[in-house]
Amino acid sequence: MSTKEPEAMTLETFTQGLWKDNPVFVMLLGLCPTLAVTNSAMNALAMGLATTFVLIASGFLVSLLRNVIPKQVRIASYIIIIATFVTMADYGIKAISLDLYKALGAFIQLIVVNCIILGRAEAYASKQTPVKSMINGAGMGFGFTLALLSLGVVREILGSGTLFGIQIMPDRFQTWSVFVLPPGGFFVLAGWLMLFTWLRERKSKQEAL
Amino acid sequence: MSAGTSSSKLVITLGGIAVFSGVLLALTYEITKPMIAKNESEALEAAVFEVLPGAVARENFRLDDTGLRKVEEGSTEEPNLYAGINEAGERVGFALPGEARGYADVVRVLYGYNPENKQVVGLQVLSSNETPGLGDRIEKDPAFQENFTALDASLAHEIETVKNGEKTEPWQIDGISGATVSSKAIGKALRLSTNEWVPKLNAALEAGE
Amino acid sequence: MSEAVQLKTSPHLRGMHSVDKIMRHVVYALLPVSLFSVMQFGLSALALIVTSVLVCVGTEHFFCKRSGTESTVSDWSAVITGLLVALILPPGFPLWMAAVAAFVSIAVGKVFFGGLGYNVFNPALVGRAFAQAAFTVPITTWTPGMAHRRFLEFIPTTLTPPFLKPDFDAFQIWVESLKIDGYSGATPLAMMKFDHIEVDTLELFLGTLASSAGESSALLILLGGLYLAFRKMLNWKIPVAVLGSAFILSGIFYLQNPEVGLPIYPSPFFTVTSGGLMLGAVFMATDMVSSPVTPVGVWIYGILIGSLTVMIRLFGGLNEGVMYAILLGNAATPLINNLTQPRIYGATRKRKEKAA
Amino acid sequence: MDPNSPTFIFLNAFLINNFVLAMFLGLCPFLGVSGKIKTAGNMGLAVTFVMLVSSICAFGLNILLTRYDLEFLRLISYIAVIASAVQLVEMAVKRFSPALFRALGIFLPLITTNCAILGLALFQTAREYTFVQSLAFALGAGAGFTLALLLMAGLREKLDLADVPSVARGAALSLMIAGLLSLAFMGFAGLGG
Amino acid sequence: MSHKLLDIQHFLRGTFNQGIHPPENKHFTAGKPIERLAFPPQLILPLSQHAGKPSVALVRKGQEVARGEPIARADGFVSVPLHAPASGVVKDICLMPSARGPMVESIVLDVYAGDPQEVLYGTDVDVDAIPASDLMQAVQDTGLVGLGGAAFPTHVKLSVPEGCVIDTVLINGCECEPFLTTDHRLMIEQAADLVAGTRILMKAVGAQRAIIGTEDNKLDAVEAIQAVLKPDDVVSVKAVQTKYPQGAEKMLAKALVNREIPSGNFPSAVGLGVFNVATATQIGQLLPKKQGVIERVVTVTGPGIGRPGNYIVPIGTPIRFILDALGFEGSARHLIMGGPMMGGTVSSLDTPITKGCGGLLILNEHQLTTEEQMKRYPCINCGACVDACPMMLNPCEMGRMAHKAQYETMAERYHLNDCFECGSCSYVCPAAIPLVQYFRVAKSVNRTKAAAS
Ligand SMILES: Cc1cc2nc3c(=O)[nH]c(=O)nc-3n(C[C@H](O)[C@H](O)[C@H](O)COP(=O)(O)O)c2cc1C
Ligand SMILES: Cc1cc2nc3c(=O)[nH]c(=O)nc-3n(C[C@H](O)[C@H](O)[C@H](O)COP(=O)(O)O)c2cc1C
Ligand SMILES: Cc1cc2nc3c(=O)[nH]c(=O)nc-3n(C[C@H](O)[C@H](O)[C@H](O)COP(=O)(O)O)c2cc1C
Ligand SMILES: Cc1cc2nc3c(=O)[nH]c(=O)nc-3n(C[C@H](O)[C@H](O)[C@H](O)CO)c2cc1C
Ligand code: SF4
Ligand code: SF4
Ligand code: SF4
Ligand code: SF4
Ligand code: FES
Repeated sequence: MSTKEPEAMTLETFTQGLWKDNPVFVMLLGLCPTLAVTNSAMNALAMGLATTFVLIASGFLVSLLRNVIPKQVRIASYIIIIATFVTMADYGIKAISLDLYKALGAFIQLIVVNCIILGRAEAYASKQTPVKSMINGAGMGFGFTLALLSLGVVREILGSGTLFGIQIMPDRFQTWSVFVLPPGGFFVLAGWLMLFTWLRERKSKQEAL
Repeated sequence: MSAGTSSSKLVITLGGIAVFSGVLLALTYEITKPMIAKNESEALEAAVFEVLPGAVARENFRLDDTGLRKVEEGSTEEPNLYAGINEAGERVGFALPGEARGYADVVRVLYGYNPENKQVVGLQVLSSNETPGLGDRIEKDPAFQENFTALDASLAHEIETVKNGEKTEPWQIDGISGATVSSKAIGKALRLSTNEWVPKLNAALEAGE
Repeated sequence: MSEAVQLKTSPHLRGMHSVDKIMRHVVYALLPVSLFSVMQFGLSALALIVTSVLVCVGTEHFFCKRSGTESTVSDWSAVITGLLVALILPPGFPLWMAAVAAFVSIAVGKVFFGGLGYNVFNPALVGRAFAQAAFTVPITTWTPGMAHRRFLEFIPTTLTPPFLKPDFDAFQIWVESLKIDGYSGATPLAMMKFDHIEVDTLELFLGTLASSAGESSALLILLGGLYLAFRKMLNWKIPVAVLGSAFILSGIFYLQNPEVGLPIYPSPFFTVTSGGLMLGAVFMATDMVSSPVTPVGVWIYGILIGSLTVMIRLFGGLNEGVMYAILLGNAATPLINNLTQPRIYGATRKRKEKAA
Repeated sequence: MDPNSPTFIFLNAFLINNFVLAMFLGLCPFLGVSGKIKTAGNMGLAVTFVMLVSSICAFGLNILLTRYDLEFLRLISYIAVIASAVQLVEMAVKRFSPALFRALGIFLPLITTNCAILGLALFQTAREYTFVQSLAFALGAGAGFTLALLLMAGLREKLDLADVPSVARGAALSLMIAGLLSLAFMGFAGLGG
Repeated sequence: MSHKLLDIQHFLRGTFNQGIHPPENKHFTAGKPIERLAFPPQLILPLSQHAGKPSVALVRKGQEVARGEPIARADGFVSVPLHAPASGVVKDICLMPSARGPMVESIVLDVYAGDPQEVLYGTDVDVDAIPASDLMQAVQDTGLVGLGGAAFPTHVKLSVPEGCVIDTVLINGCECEPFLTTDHRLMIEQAADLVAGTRILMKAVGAQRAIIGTEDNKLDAVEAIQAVLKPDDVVSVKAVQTKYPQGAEKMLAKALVNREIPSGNFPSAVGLGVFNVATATQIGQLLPKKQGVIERVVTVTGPGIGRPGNYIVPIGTPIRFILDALGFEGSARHLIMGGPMMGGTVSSLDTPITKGCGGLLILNEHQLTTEEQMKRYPCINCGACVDACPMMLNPCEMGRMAHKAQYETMAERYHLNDCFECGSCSYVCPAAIPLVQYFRVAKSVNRTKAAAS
């Protein structure tokens, strides 16, 4: 998917990142934030949206400047652009809610080194039109958010008995704190990956029949 | 730099992007600065009000070897303690910070100290990373918080944490069973902080500010 | 005379041991410890052991059937895992949580890596470590041993319905109704760590105090270990290294104790007889699948576990560190193996000659 | 132990709140370069090295940024300066110690901008560490990363020879080992408290 | 460090590191004096009974041969001649089944029934008069190969490689394989020939001393040999600890003179020449008469045979003949040629006894079934094999690699090629993993690959 020439805009432009090339589940990129901030669904959502913002904005700008930026300083320019938007997101979240900012910690700023973003800039935005880059970036971003949420929701419900901070399990429910602790992050992601592998295997087995 | 693209073009492009992002960031910074400041001050205020029952306003102070000074809003001096003012305009006490090693990481607290009766009158955990369900009860457990409504800080005896159910003296903290380490950390944070600050504060107050 | 041609290659003799025989004998060696825990904690301990063993064996059987292979439960190793999981849990641990621990130990600790022989961590400890991180409060709630009604009723927490929290109020009332003098709900290790009270080592050795179900009697554990060592079914170097290093290291700290006042550091005898160290050293550090094979590596592994245990106990946030020490030892095992490949016959001389 | 002493900061980043296993920093190289013990060792060295360099850079840079009230440029300047500093050091190493360069060489470009490196710089700034504290932090983080990487590589080499079920193969296996390692590292909690 | 200590400890007890103690089972035949079996009606003489190039037949179909007459000549240096084990007529020269399966070129000899079968061939010579430089040729003419099992032409071992000086000859009388007692009986009954042969070997390689090494379960052999030694003799006899595979030359060198033969080298690299007891005895017997090897002592033993014992049989005797004579009801399935640890099963009962074969072991049905019922498990990492391997290899890790067909890594990182297939690791493995088989496959795959590239 990386070296495509400009192509027609299809639904695929958007959905690619949602499922087929999901950055977390399929491409295994950006694992650090995926595991670090998903001990609650809210953190996962905020992180996902912040990343989506950076993806869209940097995709747009990189695409816009794609014919201006010389090849030699390409990566350096992308990094400056990305870092700019990340810093904006950082300040934005701080301005919206200090609690959220504290929970996400340095991981908002670490979006800058998230390889999904530089990867998109390099592989997609630098070759496609601004609108398509934004749409594709949004797809990737939502795919990332989706992955974060699927971890965050499981971890929060099992680990704290709540969802988005609202208690949803009965009072006497025994919470499984391991899921909000660091090992739980690894376990839940491994669990999801195994589930997908299992589904894929089952499907190919059925097709083979 | 290679031939092909002249190096002046490289520098100009890169410089242009840098300038652009600098401007964008400066703008973001200026816009969010007041919002962030407001958030921070609200958070601080909420904490101060929480640890000093009855307080509705706050005054900033700096206590060092030269004595106790009031720090006005907007001054360049960093305040290191805060006074709470009640509706009647009287000072109900000071909010001081403390920290000690907990189970997982450093536990940071803010506590209210009333110089009149030499008591700790409230405590809030500012940051901790204790185990959910076990150590994090230091933040939420009402029975544990009860310890800090009138904890003797006259320094006739050092503040200490005792086993759950074994509190007999006013300077003792009744620990949480199963979270001995975390409850001891709170005791230690208070002990260290009061030992350091209370004599200085009392001296400054007696000298009359 | 039949002329069936069947070429077999040497060797045509086999030693006496087979995997299932070794495993069966380990089960025998664990039986006295298990019986003692039932005697000490009554019905609850029995239910704990039965639950854990059944879930372990059932899980292994289930996954074998799922993957369409022959069931491997007849090799007895799942029974050992089940017994050990039960023996390192608090006796009043809710049965449903014990079932979770047992399931995790086999499913995550063993089947996930490919089953018998391939697990890199000790399965029983994987189960217990998971339970420790998941159910932090119930797993640190201890019950006094030798309660007089232990064979008539369950400890109230034992029968907690699945997915619910145990009822600690009922538990508290039950404990008080036992009217045991000076019982504080703390294990000897916690008393040592937080209050610097050292209980009598002889009691620990014989096993009459609060603890995990099967950790109490160092004596019975040692006897079981000696039996296995003399049948050559257990590598005696590992327990010797673990206990020896823990003894020496804690002995060094013991000598640093102040002359007056409460001791800061426990005596080496207390160290080796208290908590799970004896059970861990004899039955769990010795799980061959997750321990090194090289002659020197085995000593390094044992010493690593012994010293980590002492460091965690004396300077860590936990009063018991055996489980984590063994898991860390397991994690280091491939590296230890790698660094301690024995010098093969005829090797160095060759190198020396080349250098010369 | 005093939580602000360099020794404790080192211990904390090394074992208690291990950079990879508890803080989730540097997972990409952790999962990507942990297949073989030997490579893992070299990678660990390289990361420790780059961490030291970036810690020093970030410390100096932060003083400048604070003095001129340019905190909003922190991220950009950290990235730029760390990347260039590593490049310079790389050239210096190549010139003065070809052997060291061979060991670290191929890893250096890979790690200049990963989150363990940048995270280190950001955390040390956020926690307002002094210079010595920063160095201890960088050393501890590097040692912790190396230890985790070595353990992981050993386990993965061992599991190469195992009959791992097909659903568990690949990334899930690595993640599960990482999870169990993380579980085991919980034993270090409270160390030195 | 710890290995240094181990070394010292084991040297004092006279043995090597590690190894195993399988049940000896020598009681079947240890007390039985060597007997001669009747001649069979037909002998089958493969042209390749030794390591190296096959011999070249000197006789034609239908030709009459006398007992002891050369019937095939050596084809080059690493090859030996073959002598007629009995008087008779060459029935055919054709492909015949061999013990390991494939058909090999063999001389089939119909033995004259009723012939006195005296050895008329050969001339008495004064061995002491033969110069050392001619001894090698004299030995080659006897057709002698290592009787310790490897069947490597003995004279080749007498040519000391450039740059090596051999100071000591070791005579290997360990016979560490369970069941076998050939060497044991030879040492007791033919001690004089053994010592004479030893002296010839010393002279041939220029050694100043010789040690006859045996295990401490054969002290009667030590006494018998001591009886024929002079006081202050340069030949001595020493009993080392009974342990398998004490008889492997590397282990013996360690146990007797504490020298380690470097990986990939011959004993000559550390100044040693190692020969089997039977080999030395044959030299002592054949050289003074300038005769060739025509018969050997074979231990026929095991729970499946009626009259176990140590028998002199002509080379080429079909196994079926021996078994019928001694009372056997079973199949090739029950039969092992050699000892239980290193010997192999045979493809057919019609294969002959060759020069290198010192034992026939006949198991019974019960033993076979218990053996076969031993269940295979995955390796449980118990380390028993690591503790058993006399070469200090890591069979556990190699077994796991073989399971994944990582043969090259086994050779590169785990010294696969130092494994001499003694079987100690397989013996102790509780998971019944066929480790030695794995290693054989691995070595042959690596060899094929190396040859291809
Ligand atoms: C996974 C785990 C997490 C823990 N977390 C905490 C914690 O956050 N705070 C704490 O004080 N103790 C914690 N502990 C328990 C302590 O290590 C120690 O056992 C306990 O404080 C002893 O207290 P007690 O004597 O009141 O039972 C934890 C234990 C485990 C196993
Ligand atoms: C706890 C324990 C400690 C032992 N310590 C030693 C020892 O220090 N040295 C020793 O040789 N055997 C010791 N043994 C005996 C061994 O189990 C075994 O019998 C012996 O190592 C066999 O040695 P071998 O294989 O060389 O014949 C010990 C056994 C046990 C159970
Ligand atoms: C595992 C193993 C065991 C051996 N055992 C014996 C033995 O017991 N007696 C023996 O003479 N040779 C034994 N050998 C062969 C010796 O290593 C060596 O080749 C032989 O003693 C040389 O004498 P030869 O050439 O006269 O046969 C063994 C070899 C191996 C690999
Ligand atoms: C001496 C010995 C100790 C064992 N210890 C354990 C143990 O601590 N935990 C466990 O799950 N299995 C143990 N087993 C059983 C078996 O080795 C284990 O289930 C394997 O790790 C499964 O692959 C032990 C077996 C033996 C022979
Ligand atoms: S290139 Fe760097 S950031 Fe991207 S996946 Fe590899 S290690 Fe992670
Ligand atoms: S194994 Fe070798 S040394 Fe041992 S008896 Fe057999 S041939 Fe002789
Ligand atoms: S067969 Fe090879 S690996 Fe096995 S014990 Fe003998 S020498 Fe060692
Ligand atoms: S003896 Fe068998 S089971 Fe034990 S380590 Fe060796 S190969 Fe594995
Ligand atoms: S996201 Fe952390 S190293 Fe890649």
